Amino acid sequence: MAGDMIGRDDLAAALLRVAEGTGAVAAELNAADGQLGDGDLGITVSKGFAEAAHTPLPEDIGMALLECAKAFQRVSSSSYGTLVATGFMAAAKAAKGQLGIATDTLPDLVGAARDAMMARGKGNLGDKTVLDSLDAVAGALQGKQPEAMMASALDAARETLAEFKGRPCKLGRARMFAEKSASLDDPGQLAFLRIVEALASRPA
Amino acid sequence: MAGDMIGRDDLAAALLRVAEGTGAVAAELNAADGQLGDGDLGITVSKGFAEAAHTPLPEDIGMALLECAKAFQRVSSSSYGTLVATGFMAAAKAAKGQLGIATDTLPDLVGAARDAMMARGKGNLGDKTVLDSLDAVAGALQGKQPEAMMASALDAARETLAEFKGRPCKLGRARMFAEKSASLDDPGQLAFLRIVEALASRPA
Amino acid sequence: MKKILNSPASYVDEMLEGFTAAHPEFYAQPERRVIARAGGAVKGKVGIVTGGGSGHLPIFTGYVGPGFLDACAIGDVFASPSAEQMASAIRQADGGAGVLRLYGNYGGDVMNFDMAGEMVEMENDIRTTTVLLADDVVSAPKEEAEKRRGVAGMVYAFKIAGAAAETMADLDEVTRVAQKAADACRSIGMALSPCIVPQAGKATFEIGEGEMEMGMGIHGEPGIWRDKLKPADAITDEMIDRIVADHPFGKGDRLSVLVNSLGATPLEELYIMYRRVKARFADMGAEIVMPLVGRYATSMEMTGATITTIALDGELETHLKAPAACAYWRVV
Amino acid sequence: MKKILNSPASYVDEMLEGFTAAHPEFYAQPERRVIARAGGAVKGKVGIVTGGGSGHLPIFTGYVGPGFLDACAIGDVFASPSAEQMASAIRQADGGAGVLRLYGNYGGDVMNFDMAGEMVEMENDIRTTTVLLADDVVSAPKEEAEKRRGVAGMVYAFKIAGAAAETMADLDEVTRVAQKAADACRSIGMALSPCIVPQAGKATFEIGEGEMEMGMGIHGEPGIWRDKLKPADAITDEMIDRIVADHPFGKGDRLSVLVNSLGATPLEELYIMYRRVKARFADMGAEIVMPLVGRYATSMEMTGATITTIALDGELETHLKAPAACAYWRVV
Ligand SMILES: Nc1ncnc2c1ncn2[C@@H]1O[C@H](COP(=O)(O)OP(=O)(O)O)[C@@H](O)[C@H]1O
Ligand SMILES: Nc1ncnc2c1ncn2[C@@H]1O[C@H](COP(=O)(O)OP(=O)(O)O)[C@@H](O)[C@H]1O
Ligand SMILES: [Mg+2]
Ligand SMILES: [Mg+2]
Ligand SMILES: [Mg+2]
Ligand SMILES: [Mg+2]
Repeated sequence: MAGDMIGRDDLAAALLRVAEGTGAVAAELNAADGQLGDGDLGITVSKGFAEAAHTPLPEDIGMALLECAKAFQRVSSSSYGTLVATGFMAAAKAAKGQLGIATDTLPDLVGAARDAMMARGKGNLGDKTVLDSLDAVAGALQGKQPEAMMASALDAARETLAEFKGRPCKLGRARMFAEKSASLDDPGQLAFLRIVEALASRPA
Repeated sequence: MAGDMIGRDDLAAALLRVAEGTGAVAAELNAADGQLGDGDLGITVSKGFAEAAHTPLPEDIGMALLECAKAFQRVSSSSYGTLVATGFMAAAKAAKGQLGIATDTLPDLVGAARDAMMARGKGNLGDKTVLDSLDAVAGALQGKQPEAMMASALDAARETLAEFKGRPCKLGRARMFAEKSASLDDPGQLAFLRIVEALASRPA
Repeated sequence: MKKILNSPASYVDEMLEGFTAAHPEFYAQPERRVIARAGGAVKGKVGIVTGGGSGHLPIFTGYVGPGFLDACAIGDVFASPSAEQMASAIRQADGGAGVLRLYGNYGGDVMNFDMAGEMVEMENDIRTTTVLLADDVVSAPKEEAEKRRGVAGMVYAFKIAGAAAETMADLDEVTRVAQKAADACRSIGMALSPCIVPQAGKATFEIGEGEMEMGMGIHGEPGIWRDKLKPADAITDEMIDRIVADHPFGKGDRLSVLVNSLGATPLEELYIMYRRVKARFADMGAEIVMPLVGRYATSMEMTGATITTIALDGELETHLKAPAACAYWRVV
Repeated sequence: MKKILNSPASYVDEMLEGFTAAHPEFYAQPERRVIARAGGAVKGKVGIVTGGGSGHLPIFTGYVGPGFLDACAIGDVFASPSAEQMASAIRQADGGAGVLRLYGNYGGDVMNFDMAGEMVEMENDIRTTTVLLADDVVSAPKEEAEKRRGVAGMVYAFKIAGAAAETMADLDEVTRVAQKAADACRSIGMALSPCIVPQAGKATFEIGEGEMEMGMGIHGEPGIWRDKLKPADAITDEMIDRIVADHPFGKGDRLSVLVNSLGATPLEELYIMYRRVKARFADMGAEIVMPLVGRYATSMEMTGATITTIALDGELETHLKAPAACAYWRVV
């Protein structure tokens, strides 16, 4: 992050970090998903970010985010992949025509992604999905200084997991296993935390 | 056996003895058949004789034997049942119109059954089947006094089993298991021995 | 892994290659993982597409054909196709009169098909509509019926919607008939043993020797009870009881019934079940029309069966009986 | 026992009850364990009967229908019907032009069918002939080909003999065509897991996890080797190699191929095999006509597959393609 603007190269560097980080935890995420679903979440996330990281990005940050969306759509057809693609696309629309994202617009971008993903997946906040993580992060970023954002996002992603401990999943495959799902982390929320951790792994 | 004539009532009594005797060894015969085939031989033999034993027999000994053939055909469709029915039918044809079987015609009757069963099943002597037992018994009865016949038949049935120890089955399902079948008794020969033993179990 | 395959990664693509090679009179694969009618889209006819994970043959690809569907996108085993593949299937099905998306209610499929619809509307100006199958009565209570998953009811919906499209009705009309067919279906499943997803390499679930699970889904989604295996009539009775509790049948009603194997359960046992099904509906005074007994929607080698009913009125019955042909079902 | 049934003793009779109830347009059960065409024998047409043990649906009963068989006697699972039942099937099939007995070469069936033939000749004055299927190439060497057991080749023989009879040819002519079809068939099987005969209540054989057996028969008769499971292409190659070693195919030859599941093996995997089958015959320069891929001759829930080839000349191909209909196979 060059000061309070996130440019194409920042995005590319971030994608590389996340691709690396999620690659390292793919097995963990597959296992978490396997408890309640089909066990493909680690593959979905790591393949999606790897594809995005290897895609040449245009300078227009909106178009760059659109390429990320397309990359996810290409390699993944699992729910999480489609949702991430949807989120990238919403951010892309909002940022189109600019060379960088002003950090103070980040809360709105995350919020836009959250809203688009809710519309796409017909999910609600409180269903114990990745939507809750996004919502928490969007809220946590609000009014924060650029240098405090990463830490706030991390806290918010962690707290979301803690907050939903003991509550059943109400959406996706995991919905079928209400009892079992209550005792487990939602794999999508866990994946989101790992993504944020990877983002934070090297100060940008 | 009333002297040297076997009448309808002798046949009925003999059927009862064999039904009882084979009923008692049905499990043994199923197990023997199960080693090489479908494990139904005990059922086949015991059901067949039980049905014959419960069928009212006409006085004409030929027609009585025909009823035995029909009884087997009704309740059993396994190879052994069909063969026994075929044997009974051959004997029936030879004895038709008489009130009893002269014991000195017994070797020929057994031989006639053997020949009909060979024609029906397209088997040869030496294939390690019930045909070999019948052939040995037919030979052993030749020229014997009525009172010596039962013992000779028993010996012949026993010796057949001994003679084929180590030789492979060449017919029926067991043919598929040449190696394994060599180390085992042919279930049909064993069943034949059990039938003769049941016949001999009480002096007629 | 008791499966005949070369490699888990090539399972679906080699399957599709053999599939089109065996039935070139019905199927073509114009793009990877997209199956279309051998003759292509029918000009002026509403197109019908479906899609979903592999591993359910004849569902999904098998029901492409005259009187049935026009194209289909297919994913990895038990996994959604991508939105791109779905968009491509929609383009293949388009004969200029718009395209109906007719498929089962699974989250991933819905998201991808919605996205695909947005794509073709933007890029190709194709009008699309959606009808979702949500026929599994045990997957959600009646009050939340729209959350139910879609199972073998699809077979009826494909047939009936396909017949409606064949009359050259317009998109709204075909969509109406398809929705009516979907709404008339009720299904329930039970499973005895799992199947193996090639890429996972292990069973989708575990179930004890001598046990069964009532209400299990086609991907091994948990059912409503698991206990020791019951007699065929008791199993069939419970399945029918649960269906008719949701959609009663009475004197003079007409319906069709599909008794479907999940794969390994043999025809012999489906007929033992159908015998009871027929007696039960006869007791209610309802008449079964064109019963289907066989493997119409499977989960590879899973052991178990599903029962689907579809309540018929004159319109649905006419479409059900209309001529149609695919490699697995021919109505003449 | 992972089977859906009420009691082992009623398995076959309840199955037949459901079978005729589901397909009354094709099948009737005029006597216990005897299935005949719904419309009865066709006057003046040569009748064709088959028979054998239950547990192989659609074989045997399923292939009764116009263009196929006229009647069928069916025994307990994997057990021969009785001679009386066979005689009754012959009488059902008799339209006054004599009856062909067309069935698989199994000792018990042969003895009973011979006896049945004698019975109807004596009692009903029906002329009968016999053609035996003996298509399993690994069950005996070429020199003793007449000892081979009959497996899925029956499907082709039923279709072709049925078409010949439909032309109103006389008994000798229908018998000639049937024999020619039988002689043109070669089959081989492989198995991965057993099935359970209801009355036995246990698996027909044991086979280790990760193992396969090449050449196994449809009742679990031992094959030629047992080893760890090979890739689909290697399995298919060996099966084809063994078939063509017995009956070579070369440039310009025409044949049909049936890739058949023993029950549990899913269509997906049959298509993976067919893909290879097609490539292999293309390499030989031979052309596959009307390939069949599916469950045409099963052993209930056995896992495994068989491949059958039938070498075609103009006459056989014409009969193969002639219209015919039963609940499992319709040629239009
Ligand atoms: N409709 C939805 N809306 C929001 N989040 C969802 C939805 N469906 C799934 N998720 C999230 O995605 C995660 C599972 O993703 P993934 O493994 O890709 O799903 P699947 O393999 O079932 O398609 C869940 O843990 C949940 O957080
Ligand atoms: N073709 C045949 N000729 C003579 N004996 C035979 C023949 N086939 C079988 N057998 C005899 O019958 C016995 C098996 O009988 P059975 O169990 O009824 O056969 P399956 O169940 O295979 O029809 C064999 O052990 C053999 O002695
Ligand atoms: Mg998943
Ligand atoms: Mg998935
Ligand atoms: Mg036996
Ligand atoms: Mg038997």
